[in-house]
Amino acid sequence: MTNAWTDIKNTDLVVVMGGNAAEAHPCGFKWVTEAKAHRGARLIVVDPRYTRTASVADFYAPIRQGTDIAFLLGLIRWCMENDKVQWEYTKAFTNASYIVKDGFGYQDGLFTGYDEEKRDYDRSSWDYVIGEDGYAVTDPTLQHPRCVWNLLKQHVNFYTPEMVERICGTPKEKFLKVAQMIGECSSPTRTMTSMYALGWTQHSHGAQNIRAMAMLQLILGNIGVRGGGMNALRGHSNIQGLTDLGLMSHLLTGYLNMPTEQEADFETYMKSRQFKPLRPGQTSYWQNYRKFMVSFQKAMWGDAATAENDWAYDYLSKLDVPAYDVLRMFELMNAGRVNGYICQGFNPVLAFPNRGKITAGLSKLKFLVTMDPLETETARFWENHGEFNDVDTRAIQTEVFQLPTTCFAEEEGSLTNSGRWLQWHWAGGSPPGEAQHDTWIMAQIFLRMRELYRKEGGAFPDPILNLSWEYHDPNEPEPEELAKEINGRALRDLTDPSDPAKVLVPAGKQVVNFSQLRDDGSTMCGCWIYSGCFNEAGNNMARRDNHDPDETGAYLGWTFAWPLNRRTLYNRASADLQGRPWDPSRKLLEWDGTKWTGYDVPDIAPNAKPGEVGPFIMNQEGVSRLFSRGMMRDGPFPAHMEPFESPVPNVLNPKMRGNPVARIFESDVAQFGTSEEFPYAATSYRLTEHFHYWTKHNRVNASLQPEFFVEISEELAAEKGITLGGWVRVWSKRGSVKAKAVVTKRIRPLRCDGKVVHVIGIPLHWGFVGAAKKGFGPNSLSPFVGEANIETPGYKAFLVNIEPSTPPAGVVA
Amino acid sequence: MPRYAQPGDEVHPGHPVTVSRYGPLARLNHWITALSLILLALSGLAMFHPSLFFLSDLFGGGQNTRAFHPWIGVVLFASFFVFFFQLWRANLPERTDVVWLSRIRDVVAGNEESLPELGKYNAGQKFIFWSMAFLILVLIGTGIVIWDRYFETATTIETQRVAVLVHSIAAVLIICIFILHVYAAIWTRGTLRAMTRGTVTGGWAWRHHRKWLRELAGQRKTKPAK
Amino acid sequence: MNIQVSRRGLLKGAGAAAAGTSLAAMGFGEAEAAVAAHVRPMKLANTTETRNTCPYCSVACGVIIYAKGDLRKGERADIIHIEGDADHPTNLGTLCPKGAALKDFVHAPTRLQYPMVRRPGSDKFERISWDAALDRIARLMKDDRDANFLARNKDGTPVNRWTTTGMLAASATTNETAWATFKVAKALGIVGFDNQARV
Amino acid sequence: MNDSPRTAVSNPPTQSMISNLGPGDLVRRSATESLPPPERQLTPVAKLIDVSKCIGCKACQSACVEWNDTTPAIGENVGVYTNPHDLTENMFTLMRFTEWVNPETDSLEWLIRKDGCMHCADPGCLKACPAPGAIVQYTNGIVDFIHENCIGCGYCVKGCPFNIPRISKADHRSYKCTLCSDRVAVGQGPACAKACPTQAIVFGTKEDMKAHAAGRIEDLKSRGYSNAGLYDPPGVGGTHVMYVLHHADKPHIYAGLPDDPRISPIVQTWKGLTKYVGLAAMGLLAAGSVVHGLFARPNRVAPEDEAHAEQLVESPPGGSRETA
Repeated sequence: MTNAWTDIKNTDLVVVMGGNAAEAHPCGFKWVTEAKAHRGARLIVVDPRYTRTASVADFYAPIRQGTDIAFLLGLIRWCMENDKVQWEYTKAFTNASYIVKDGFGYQDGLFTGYDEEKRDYDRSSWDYVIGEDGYAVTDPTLQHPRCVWNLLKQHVNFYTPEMVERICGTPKEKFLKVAQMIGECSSPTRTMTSMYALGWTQHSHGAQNIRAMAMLQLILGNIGVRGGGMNALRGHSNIQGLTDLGLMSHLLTGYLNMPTEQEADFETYMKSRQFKPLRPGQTSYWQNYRKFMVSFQKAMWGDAATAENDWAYDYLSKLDVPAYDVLRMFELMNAGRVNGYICQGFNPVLAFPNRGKITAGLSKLKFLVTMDPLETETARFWENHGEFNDVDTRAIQTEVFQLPTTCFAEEEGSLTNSGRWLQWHWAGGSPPGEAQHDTWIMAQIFLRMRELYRKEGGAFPDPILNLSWEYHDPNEPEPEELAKEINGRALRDLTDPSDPAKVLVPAGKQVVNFSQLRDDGSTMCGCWIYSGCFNEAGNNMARRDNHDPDETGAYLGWTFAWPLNRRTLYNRASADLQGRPWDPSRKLLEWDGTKWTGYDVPDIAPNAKPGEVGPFIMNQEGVSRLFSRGMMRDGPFPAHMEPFESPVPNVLNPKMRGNPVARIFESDVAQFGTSEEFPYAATSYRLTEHFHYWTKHNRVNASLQPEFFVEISEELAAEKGITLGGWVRVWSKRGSVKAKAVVTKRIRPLRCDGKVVHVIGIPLHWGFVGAAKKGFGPNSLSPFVGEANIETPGYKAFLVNIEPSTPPAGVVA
Repeated sequence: MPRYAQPGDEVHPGHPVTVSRYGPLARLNHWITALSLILLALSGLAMFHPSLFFLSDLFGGGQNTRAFHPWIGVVLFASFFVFFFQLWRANLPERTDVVWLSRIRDVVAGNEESLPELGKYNAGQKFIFWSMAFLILVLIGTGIVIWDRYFETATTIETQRVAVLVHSIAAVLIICIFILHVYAAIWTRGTLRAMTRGTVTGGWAWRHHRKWLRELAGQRKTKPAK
Repeated sequence: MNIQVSRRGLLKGAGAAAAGTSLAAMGFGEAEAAVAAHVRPMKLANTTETRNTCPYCSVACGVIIYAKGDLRKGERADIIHIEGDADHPTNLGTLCPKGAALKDFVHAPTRLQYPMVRRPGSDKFERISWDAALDRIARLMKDDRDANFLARNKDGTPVNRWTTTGMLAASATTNETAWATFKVAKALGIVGFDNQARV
Repeated sequence: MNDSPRTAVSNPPTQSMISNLGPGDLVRRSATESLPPPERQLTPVAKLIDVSKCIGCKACQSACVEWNDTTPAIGENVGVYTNPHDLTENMFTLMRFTEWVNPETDSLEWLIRKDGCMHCADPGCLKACPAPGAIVQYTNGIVDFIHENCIGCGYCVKGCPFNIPRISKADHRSYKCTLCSDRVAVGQGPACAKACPTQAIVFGTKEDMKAHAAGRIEDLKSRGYSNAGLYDPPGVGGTHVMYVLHHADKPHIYAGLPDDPRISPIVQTWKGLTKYVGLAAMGLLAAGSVVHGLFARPNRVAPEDEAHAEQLVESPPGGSRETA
C-alpha cells in the first residue's frame, strides 16, 4: 500500500477491482465505510461476482476475469478523450513529456522486439531519447508525436467502450457510469483510491494489471495524496515483511537483488546499479545502493566481510536463472532434481497450482521438513484420504519431519502490515506440548550444520562458519537482538564528514536510520528500509501513541512505518509545484519557504525546493512512469492479454495465448485446456469466514462455513440440471473436484465477443485435515503458469467443466 | 340381552341387599385414571398460573414438572380408554335422559321421587363420561403438539400457539368436570363404595337406578339355579 | 474471587434453603425459591492482558489476549479469551470472523504438540525427540549440500548454489524470525528460497 | 454504580467489578405477580444494526460464540451462505442472506440481516413464561434469561413474535442473545457490536442510537434509498435491538423480518383471559360445591328404599326356590 489503512477514510471514491476487501480484509474495509459515512464517499466494485464488497457498493459492474487491462485502458482513454486529467500533476510529476526512441512500436498485441523462440522481448528500443548532456529529452508542451503522452493516447485508442464491452463483457452503459464517476476524481480536490489484491496479481499479466491502474491514478493526480494511492491489500499478516526482508530467491533485504552469474564480482554487480539521475538536479535515492549493500554484507558476515574480499561478495549465491521460484522448484522436483524441502508455516499441497504435480514432486523428495503450529495437508501428503488425497502411501519414500511451532499468541516480535507499519506484539500464552519458536528451530538446524562443517569440513563451508551469530543465547536469538541487527549499528565511530572530530554515532551504538549507513564497512544493517525501527531511542515498533493530530489518519506515534516512519509514499506529490497542497482541506505536506512541513515524514529531502526536485525520488527521472522503459518483461505499456486458458480468443491477435513472455515449462503445455473441452471460466477466491487453510482447524470458523462449495449462476444451474446444495463435479485438464453447489443470482452469465461466458467461482479453504468437512481446493484445477515478471501463479482465470454428481466416497449425501 | 346391566353386575340378597356395580379391573382403571388426572391437574396448574407455580415443588421443581406432565398424560390417556371401552355402551343416551335433565332442579334438590326411573347411569353421569372422553382426546392431541422435547419441529409455532391455548382451555374444563364428578359422588351418599368396594346397597340402586336394579333382579329370577 | 460469583452463590444457597424449609413445613415450596435475577459473572476478571496483533491478513488488527497466569511472572499462562484492542488505530477494537475466533485457533484440536517423523513408506507419524529430529535433519541437509553444492560454474565463476534443497518461509512469522531464517538459508546457499507473497 | 455504557468499543476491565445489573434493576420478572418497583431507572440501551453497512462477515456470530462459550455444531453446506442454518441454543445470532432483485432498478441487492433477540420493550417470551424469574427485564431494556429458573417448557418460543429462543436438548433450558448483559453490567458493549468490522452494529443509549440512525438514514436517502428508515416496531412497544433498513417500507424482504410484529393475540388470550377466567371458573365451581354441600341436605338413601329393594329382590317368594 502507498497509503495506510487509516488513510482510506480521506477518500472520495473507492474502486475495488482485482480484490474483495470487505470479504478478505473486513477491518481494513472499515475505513471505506468510514469514508462513505463521513465524507459521502462512493464505492465502485468491478468483479466477475457480486461480492460482499459489492453488497455495500454504490455501483457494481461485472467483468470477465483476466480482462482488467482492457477495462482500465478503456478508462484511461475515456479520461483523455473527455479531458478528465489532472494536467498540472501529469505534466510535472509523470514522464508524459519524455520522448521515446523511434524504434519502439506496438502491433498485433505485441511490442517491438518480440522473439517467439525465446518467448522474450529485446527491450532495447523501449527507452527514452537521451541527449548529449546525458539526460532524457522531454517536451513539456506534450506536442511531440513521440512523447510518452501521445504514444499512450495512440496505444489506448483501441479500447473504446464498445471494445471494452466486447472483451470484458461489461455492458457499455455500466462501463460509462464507472468512467464518469472516476473521471470526477481528476479534480485536484477529489481523490480516488484503488484497493486491489490477488485478483490482479494472480494472472500471467498481473503486474500490468496494476500498472494500468497506477497510470490511471497518476493522470488523475491521485498518487501521494491523502485518500489516494495504489493500495495492494497483502494477504498474510507478514508477507509484506518477508518480502521487505528478501525471503525470496532473487532478493536480498530491502529490495537489494541477488547477484547473477554475469555479475562475477562486486564491482560488476555495482556497475549496473549506478542509478544516475535522468534529469538535472533530481534525487535518485538508489544511488545509495552501495552503502546499503555493504552494510548488509557486514550484518551477514561481520568481520569476515572486508574491503579486501569485496565484503564477502563471493559468499552470495549467483543466479543462473531469473529466480528459483516455487514453480521452478516443483518443476525440478518432478524432474527428480530436488532431494530436500523445508516448509516453514506453508502448505504447498493446497497453496500451489496443479496439486497433482505438487504431490508428485513431494513424493520424489528424500526428505521433507514442515514447521507449523497446525496439522497441514503437506505434512500428511503421503497419507491416503480416499478421494480427498488418493495416494499410494507405501510407494512414497519421502522421510517427513513434522516440527511443532508456537503461534502468534506465544511469541514476541514485529509484523509488517499492508500499510508498511512494523507493529510489535508480545507473547500472551504458554506454548502447547513441546512446541518451539521458529527462531529456536532455525538456530538449532544452523548450529548443528555449522558444527558438522567444523568437524567434517565439506562444500564451501565459509559462509556458514562465518555467518555472524553473536547472540546472547546462540540456541535461541531473542527478538530484540534480531530487531537491533535489522536496524543496524556503527561498527566504528561514525564521524561527521565535514568535521572528523565530531562523532555522530559511537562504535557499537544503533544508527538512527539508514541515512547514517556507510559503504566503507563502518556500519552494519540487516535491512536498510527497516533502519530506524530499533535505534538508540528504543524499540520504535513498540510505540503505542495513538494520537492523530487533526485526524489525518497518519498516527505517526503508532509503532513504526518504513521508510523512516513515513506513512504515505510519494507524499511530496500531495503538493503542487509551489509546494501548496492540491487540496488545502487535505493537506499532507507544505513548503514553508525553507523546508517541507506537515502531517507526515516528507518523502523527499526536507529542504529540497519544490519545482526543482521531483517527488518520485526512487526513480532516476524524479517523476513517475506512464511508460516504464525496459523495466518490465512484457511491455512499457500494459496491453490486453487473455489468460492462457480463455473462453474467447485475444481480439488483438487470435494466435496469441496468454502473456507472450510468461514462462511455461514444456511439461505443462500439454496440460492447458481449450474452451471446446472446458467451456466455463473459473476463478478462485477467499471467503470471509476463513483464512486460507488455517481456520478450517478452528471449530468456530468451521461452523460458519463448514463445507467446500462452488458458486454458479441460476442460468448455468438450469442448463446443467444442477440443484441448490446438490453435489457437482468440476474438472479441468489437470484435475477434478467434487463440491456442493451454491446457485446464486450474484453470478450472471457474461456476453463476450458475441459468446455467452459462464463464470464458476471456487473458494479455497478446504482440505483433508482439520475441523471442517473434508474438501478440495481450486489448486487441484488451476494451471501451472506464473506471472511474466514475478512468477505469481495464475489462479484467477482458467477453464473447467461442470456436471451434477454424487458425493465423494464415504460422504453421506 | 340386558339393556342396562353390564357383565359383572349382580344383586345379592340380604339385609340390606347389595349390588355389584364395578369389578376390580374397572375400579383399578378408575383409580389410575383419577390419580393421573389429579397429578396432571397439579403439574398443569403449576405451569398455568404463577400463583400455583409452587405446586411444581411437589414434583421436585419446574424442570421435573415440565418433564413428567406429558408422560402422566400418556398414562391417563391409556388408562382412561381401557375404562372407556368397558362403560361406553351403558352411557349411550336415551329418552329418559331428556326428562331427567328437564327436572334438574329436583335433581339438585334431591327430589328423586319426581324423577323418572333410570338405568345404570343418569344423564349427569353420562355427561361427565362423554365430556371426559372428549376432553382427554383434545388434551392428548394438543399436548403432543406442544411436547417440545419430541415434537418441537413437527408443527409451526402458530399451530403450537393455538394448541397451547386449546390445551389450557380444555384443561380448565376437565378440571371443572372433575370437580362436579367428585362432588356428585360425595353428595350422593352411598356412591363412593361403588368405586371402593365395588358394590352399592339395593336401596341406593332402587333410589337412583331403579330400572337397572329391576333388570338385575329379573335376571336373577330367570337364571337357572346353581 | 469475583464479587458476583460469591453473590450469586449466596443467592442460590438462600433459594435452596427457602425451598427446603417450606417443603418441610407444608410440602410446598415457594416462588421465592427461584434464583434472583443475576447476570453471568464477568469472565475476564483477574486475567492477564497482553497486546498482540492478529496473525491472519495484512490489516494486522490489534488484539488483547486474556490469560489465566502471567508469563512475565514466569507463570504458565492459559489463554481464555481474545478480543479486539480498542486502542488500535486500524481496527479500533473490531475484528473479523476469523480474528474474533483466534482463541479457537490457539486451542485448535489439531495444534501440533510434539515432533513427529514419518519413515519412508510408512503410513503413520511416530513421536521423535527434538534432538533426534534435528540431528537427523542437519545430517540429511549436509549430506545433500556436500553432494550437490555448485561452487563454481563451468566458466569457473564462483556461484555457490545449492539447488537440491529448497525452503519456503512462513508468512505469519515475525520480521525477527524472518531475518534469522533469511540468514541461515542464504548462508547455506539455498536458492530455491521463497515465501507466500504470491499465494 | 455506573450507568449504562455509551459505546460498544472499549476494552473490557480485568479487575473485579460490581455488577451494574442486579435484582434491584428489574422492571419485569416472568410469572411474578408482585415485583417490587426497581430501585432506580437505568438509561435505556439499544443495539443498532445498520443493514446497509453490514458486509455479512459473521464476525458477530464468531464473537458471540467466543464470548458466550457456546459450541455450534459443524454442519454442512446446503447451497446458501447462512450458517448454521438457523438460530440454535449454541448460536444466539445469525446472518441471514437474501438475494433480492429490486423491481424498481432491476439490480441485485444482497440483503444481509443479523438475526437474534430484539429485546422487546413488551417481551412476548416473558409474558408466556410460566417459571418465576426465568425471564427478566432490566430497567435499561435488556431481556435476559435466568437459566437456573428455566423449566424448559418452550412457552417463550411460542410467545416470541420473532421466533428467537431455542431450547437446549442437552439441559432443557432456553437460550438466546443476552445483549451480553454480563458485559453491559460492567459498562461494556455487547461482543458482537465490539467486533463488527464496519461498525454496522453499534451500541449505546437508545436515544443516541436513534440519533445515529437518523444520520444513517439521511445518508442512505442521498444514495437513492428513498424508503430508508428505522425498524423499532411499536407493536412490541419498540425494541432495544433496532435495524436501519434501506427498504424500511418492506421489512419482510430481509429474510422474513415481521412487518408489524406484536405478541400473537392467541398468546394474549391464553395468558390473559383464559388464565383468569379459567382460574375463576375452577375456583367458583369448587366453592359452589362446598356451599351446596354445607347448606343443601345430602341425597341420602332412605330405609324404605332398602325395603323396596329387598322386596324387589325377594318377591315373589318361594316358588322358584322349590323348582330349584
